[in-house]
Amino acid sequence: MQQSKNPGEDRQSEASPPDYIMSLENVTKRFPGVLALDNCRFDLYPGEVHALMGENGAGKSTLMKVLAGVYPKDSGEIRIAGQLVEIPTPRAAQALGIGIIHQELNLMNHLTAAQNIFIGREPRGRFGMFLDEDALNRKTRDIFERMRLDLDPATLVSELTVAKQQMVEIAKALSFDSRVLIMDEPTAALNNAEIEDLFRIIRQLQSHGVGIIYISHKMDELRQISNRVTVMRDGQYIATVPTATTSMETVIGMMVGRQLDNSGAQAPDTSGNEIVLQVKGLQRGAFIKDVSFSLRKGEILGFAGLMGAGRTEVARAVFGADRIDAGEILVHGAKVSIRSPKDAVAHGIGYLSEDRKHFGLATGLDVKTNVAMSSMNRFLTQGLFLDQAAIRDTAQGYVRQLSIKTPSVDQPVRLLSGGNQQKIVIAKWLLRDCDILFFDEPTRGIDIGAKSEIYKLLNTLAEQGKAIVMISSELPEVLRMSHRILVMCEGRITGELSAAEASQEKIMQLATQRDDTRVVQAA
Amino acid sequence: DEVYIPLISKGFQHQFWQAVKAGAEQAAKDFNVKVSFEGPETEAMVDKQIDMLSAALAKKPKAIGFAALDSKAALPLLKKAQAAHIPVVAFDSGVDSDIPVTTAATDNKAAAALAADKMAELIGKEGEVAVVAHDQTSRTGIDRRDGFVERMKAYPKIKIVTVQYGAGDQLKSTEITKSILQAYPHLKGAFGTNEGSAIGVLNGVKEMKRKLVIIGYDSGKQQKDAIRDGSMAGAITQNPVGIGYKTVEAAVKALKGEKLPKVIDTGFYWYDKSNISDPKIAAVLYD
Amino acid sequence: MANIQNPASQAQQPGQGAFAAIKARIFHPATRQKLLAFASLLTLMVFFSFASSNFLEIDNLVSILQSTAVNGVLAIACTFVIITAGIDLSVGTLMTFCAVMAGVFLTYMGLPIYIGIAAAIFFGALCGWVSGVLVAKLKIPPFIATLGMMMLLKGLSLVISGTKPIYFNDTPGFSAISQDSLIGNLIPALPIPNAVLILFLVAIAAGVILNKTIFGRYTFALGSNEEALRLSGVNVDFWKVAIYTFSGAICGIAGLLIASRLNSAQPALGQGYELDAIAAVVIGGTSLSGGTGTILGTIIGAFIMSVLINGLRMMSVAQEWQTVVTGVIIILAVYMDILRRRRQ
Amino acid sequence: MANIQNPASQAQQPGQGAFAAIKARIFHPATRQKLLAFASLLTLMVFFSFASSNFLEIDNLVSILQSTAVNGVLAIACTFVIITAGIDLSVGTLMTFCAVMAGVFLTYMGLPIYIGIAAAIFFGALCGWVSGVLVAKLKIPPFIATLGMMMLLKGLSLVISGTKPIYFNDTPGFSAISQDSLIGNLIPALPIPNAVLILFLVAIAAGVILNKTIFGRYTFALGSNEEALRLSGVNVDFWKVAIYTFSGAICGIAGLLIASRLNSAQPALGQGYELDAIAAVVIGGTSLSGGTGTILGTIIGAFIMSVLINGLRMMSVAQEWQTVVTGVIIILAVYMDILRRRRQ
Ligand SMILES: Nc1ncnc2c1ncn2[C@@H]1O[C@H](COP(=O)(O)OP(=O)(O)OP(=O)(O)O)[C@@H](O)[C@H]1O
Ligand SMILES: Nc1ncnc2c1ncn2[C@@H]1O[C@H](COP(=O)(O)OP(=O)(O)OP(=O)(O)O)[C@@H](O)[C@H]1O
Ligand SMILES: [Mg+2]
Ligand SMILES: [Mg+2]
Repeated sequence: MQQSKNPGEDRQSEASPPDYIMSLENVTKRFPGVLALDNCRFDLYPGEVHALMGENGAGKSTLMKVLAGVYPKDSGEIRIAGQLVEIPTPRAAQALGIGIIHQELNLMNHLTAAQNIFIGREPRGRFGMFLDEDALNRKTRDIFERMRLDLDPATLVSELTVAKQQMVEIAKALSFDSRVLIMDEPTAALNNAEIEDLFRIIRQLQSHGVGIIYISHKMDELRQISNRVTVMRDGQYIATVPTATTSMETVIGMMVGRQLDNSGAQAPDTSGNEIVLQVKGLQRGAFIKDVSFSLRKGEILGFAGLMGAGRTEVARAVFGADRIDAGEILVHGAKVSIRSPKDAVAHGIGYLSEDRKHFGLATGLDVKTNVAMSSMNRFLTQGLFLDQAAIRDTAQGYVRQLSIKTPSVDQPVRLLSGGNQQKIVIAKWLLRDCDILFFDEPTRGIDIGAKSEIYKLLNTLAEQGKAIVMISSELPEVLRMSHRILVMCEGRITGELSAAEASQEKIMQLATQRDDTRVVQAA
Repeated sequence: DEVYIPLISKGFQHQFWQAVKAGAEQAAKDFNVKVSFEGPETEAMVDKQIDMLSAALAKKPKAIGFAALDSKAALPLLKKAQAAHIPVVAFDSGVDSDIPVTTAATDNKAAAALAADKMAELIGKEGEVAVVAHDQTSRTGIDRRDGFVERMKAYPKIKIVTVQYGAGDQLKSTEITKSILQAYPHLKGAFGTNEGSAIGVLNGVKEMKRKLVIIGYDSGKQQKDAIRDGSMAGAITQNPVGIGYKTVEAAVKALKGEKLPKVIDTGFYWYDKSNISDPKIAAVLYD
Repeated sequence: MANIQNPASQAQQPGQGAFAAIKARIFHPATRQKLLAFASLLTLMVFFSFASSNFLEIDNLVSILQSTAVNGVLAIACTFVIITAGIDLSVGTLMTFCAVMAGVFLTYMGLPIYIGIAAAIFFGALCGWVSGVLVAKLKIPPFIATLGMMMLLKGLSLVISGTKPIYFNDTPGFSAISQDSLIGNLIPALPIPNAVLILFLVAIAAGVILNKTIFGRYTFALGSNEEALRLSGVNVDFWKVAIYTFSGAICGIAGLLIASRLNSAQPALGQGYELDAIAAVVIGGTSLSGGTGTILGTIIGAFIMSVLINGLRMMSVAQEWQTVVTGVIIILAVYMDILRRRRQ
Repeated sequence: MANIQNPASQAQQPGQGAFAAIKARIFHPATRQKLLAFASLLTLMVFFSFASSNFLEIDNLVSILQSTAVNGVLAIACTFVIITAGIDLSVGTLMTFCAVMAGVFLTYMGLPIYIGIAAAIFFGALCGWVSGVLVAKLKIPPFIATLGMMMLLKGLSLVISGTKPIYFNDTPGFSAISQDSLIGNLIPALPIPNAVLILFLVAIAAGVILNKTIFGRYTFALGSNEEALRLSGVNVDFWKVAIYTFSGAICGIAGLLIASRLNSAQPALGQGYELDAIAAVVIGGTSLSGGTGTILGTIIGAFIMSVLINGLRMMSVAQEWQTVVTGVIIILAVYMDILRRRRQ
């Protein structure tokens, strides 16, 4: 059945040749109302990087979770080195030499980085009873050194940025010395330098014969790192192709089943437009240092910078989510006082957080409530009751408009795939209809099809006269979308580039333009 | 300087204890001493009472009044008081020890037995009777229940169908009474072993619109009203004000070195419609 | 979390026909859950009606209803707070405090009855507001804020009343609030006391507020992800305070019910009632971790508690065994609710 | 969540010198917090020593110590469970149950004293195990599982003891467990009762277990992110059950302490004690949302509670006002702890 569907596939043999380090056949997994995996297959050679592609909700994470012992499969076969195995628990997966970096962070915030990495495998000291904290930190430091990660193993995870937390997750997966390493969107929160480090590690593992399954929505990464690509769609296996001989357009075509419009829009000239937002001398501890910028109607202003540059901090501060020490904010030329997100929203400012799970969604509630979350007032009848039908219709409208994959608008958001969750946050702010929108990593974890939809959306919004700040760590995206680019480094704005003059090199140069005092240290 | 006598009681929220407190304060005024009055929240909290006693001893009082929840448990501290030559006056119920110089108490068992006799009389010495008691484990709860139940054995045609406990909580006692009435449609009488229980019985009977002989214990405005209007047949009252007064008085006497009787019986009384306004009874009732 | 690892054994078959579709509608998870929530209650009732011949008599059923009123209203108050992922330990003593305040206005000051009613509800709301401010503004965990309030209010009730009950004998009609029967006057066969009527009115109002208004929607959102709600531009603190205030006002109603039933404000009463109320809420399927819950469930939970206690009393089970059985049944009822959910 | 919105006003200045580094070490957040946690306790003690001349006398201090022992040990038991983001409402009645079981073995069966001690601890662990299974395996929320256990054990204690206290008069030496003073025998000026010695021994053992062993590590990890721990391949259920079992065993020790102090097992006692224990834990800086906590904090919290009560008694404050003040102080103490954290 699979073969007839996928004539392009080059490996058709039914039985797993012994050289597979791992192979899956006919794996099916059903959730209530969703057939997440439909007779799916996958295989992996030792020492290869095998990319797994597919739209949001295609079932990639589910397949990996089956492999990692998180979900039991309904049916199907899993072979490790030719041996038929069952993987009922994460422990069993570890014992089989399968390591995984989950798509969502799974860290214990109150523990240190080292404690997180070795949880369940703590080195013991005397009598085998007491923990050996020194050995723990030493072993962790070794791993960090291997990763060229500059991090104190004894730092509490709650004090790390999302990016650093992701690095800790990676370190944890590495610490297992697995035969098979699954990476589910490991780079979603990382910047280029970190991604380079990760790729170096991956190549190193490859040379030791580790098989790596790599999930990402970033096409350019696949080119760089993968040997083969397997595409999934709607829980089904579509095809496996060698990366080197396949064009990315083909892969995308298999993923979405259609051709995508990839032309970058010509940046319009917005320099004459009204200034809708002006930020002057924003100051917040060590995180934001004297940040000033202005934003015009119809403009997409890109914010580029390395991890921890302070872009999120700026957005949160303008949005009133954090207190500021000093600074003025002017909306439509009038000075406003923003002490809470409520004030910001009242002045027509919206903010899409980079961390949807914690800051964007009430994941236990359904799709429609989340969409309506910041616009409840609009659905009031008689000033008191909510017009449920209107909420439902509105939510359904956005589900259609943004192609959100969900059985219904009554589905709890936590059951949706990561990318679809992101779309719901976007829907929430679209509905709120703000004049000024901060998009913080809007395409994080979003598939290529949805990404281009979001780009289109951003352009449309700009054309409609909205002013948009787009924070992104993906340089191509910043370059493609922005009409103007601000680059930040260590809490300051280090430069401004117009769309015409901007290039990856220029941005990187500004993004690493540290304070003089620090340059000495860094050198 | 001023003579200070702390009283450690078994409780403080109930009307009964407030009346004891009032008596003690009256005596304090009359004998020109200073008293304090304290008791745990429930009669189960034996250790909390011991903490109170311990803190009271630390205040170096001249004498102490003590209504033991469990006298054996308090023994070490009582010995300490004895060693420090602090006279201890037991009140409300006895202390199983010869340390207290005297005991000012009601004989709860005899009082409840009187209630049983009255009940038997009022229901014609036959039929079903229920007890709504306030506590299953405290001395007063046990004595009143047992006093009533044991005396009833003298009336072979009377059957105590159930004894239930409502913690002296009016609402709980009301609910309990209602289920008893429901389960025993032929019930002729009910005994509530303290104020809260008695009011609960009264409410329950009223809500079920039944007629039966209700006997209460202690006083309080609601019980007095009910006795006056006939919905309650009568009640046993102790003399809480007297207990408080006599306790302080005895302590003062002990300090002066006066000889005291081993037991000061503060007495109990049956009151009903006929004698409720009698000055002698009115004096021991409280609102 | 638990239901993510939902064993797939109960998964639907592919290729549902029209018949399956109809079946699916009847057995729609939401409908089924509501139906099944009655199951524990019915099981108990059937059991007791066999165990005790008088159990099903109208008088007894009425008295079960009556005995549910106070706990039911308190449980409704708790439901809102618990859905926000908070907890309210002060409901019992707050109820008493409100009763005492009604006594102050009616008996001490001799004001007309409606002022007493207003006072009880007002002071309930006021104390709820204080709890709300402690939780929302000072960020004190609800458990501690309301534990403190519980003790504070308990003490205040005793102080204000002089540790004496306050009687309402001088306020004719006060006892009618809870004890008379408007329904019984119309339909003599159904002598349902007003307290029960009030319970159901409060439940309906609470249900509408919880499900149809912005207040209710924010109650759920708060419990599900407070930070996300805040970043959606909602004044989270305001709504949190509002929810505690509202819950306090409902406790004021409970205070009126109990005061009217006992025709007095009993200042020492109230502690321990919070656990019954919380148990009712959780038995009714509201999660203590917030974000879910129904008023109907809470009412069913409150009835399960009172049917249980009433039935055991009717069977004349010894009190210590009643306690044992109640403990076991609370656990069982919640466990059944969990199984039911997991199956969905 | 809270510390993400950390107001930046207290942010460090860039370019710290050597002096600043030393200062930073002394005022290291962790050190400072521990020092500051004593502050509330000391403030209270200073206040009371002015307000009551007898407060600082050795007798009274010993009696404060003695009165902290039981609540302190219960609070230690609670600390473990609370760090896992659970709660244990059954500690008070479990303590009583263990005391009763000791009575059964010693007084009813006349077995030697060490068997009674073992029995109390064993039954504590057993009941803790049951709670643990309810929570970990049946997924019953800890609040409900332990509420049910609280009632169950309360009833069982009454049933087993026949609702009468069980005295230990026939077991010479039993009262010495709590009341004698090993320290006092060595140093007559310090007549510290054994109960206090046991409290400190339990505290030290608990502190070591919490901070130095894998058991403690998983306790924190469970409270911090249970799902992450599960995905790390740790047998979460096993450890959760182990933690409740361990906590139950500590309640068994509390049962021995109280039984020995009262020279009897009082079957009706225990309910309400859980709130004191939880209050002590939270005043001591352990968060009810799990993941953080210290035994030292818990001990300080327990002392704050007993100093407060003792001081108010020494001042002869009316009892209803004592309740009011305790409520207010609990809230204040936790609020100060929150402020302290926020400042870091
Ligand atoms: N626990 C669950 N319960 C119900 N449905 C689920 C659950 N987990 C995933 N799904 C559904 O299964 C489908 C596959 O989800 P999965 O997370 O595997 O997608 P994905 O390919 O990883 O997408 P993304 O690129 O967005 O991460 C989606 O439709 C999702 O809504
Ligand atoms: N709650 C916090 N506590 C301490 N430091 C913080 C906190 N939040 C942010 N920071 C620090 O503030 C700086 C700016 O972080 P921010 O998240 O704004 O960076 P960013 O440019 O958005 O990068 P990213 O790509 O990681 O989102 C970082 O150095 C980070 O470590
Ligand atoms: Mg995924
Ligand atoms: Mg960011």
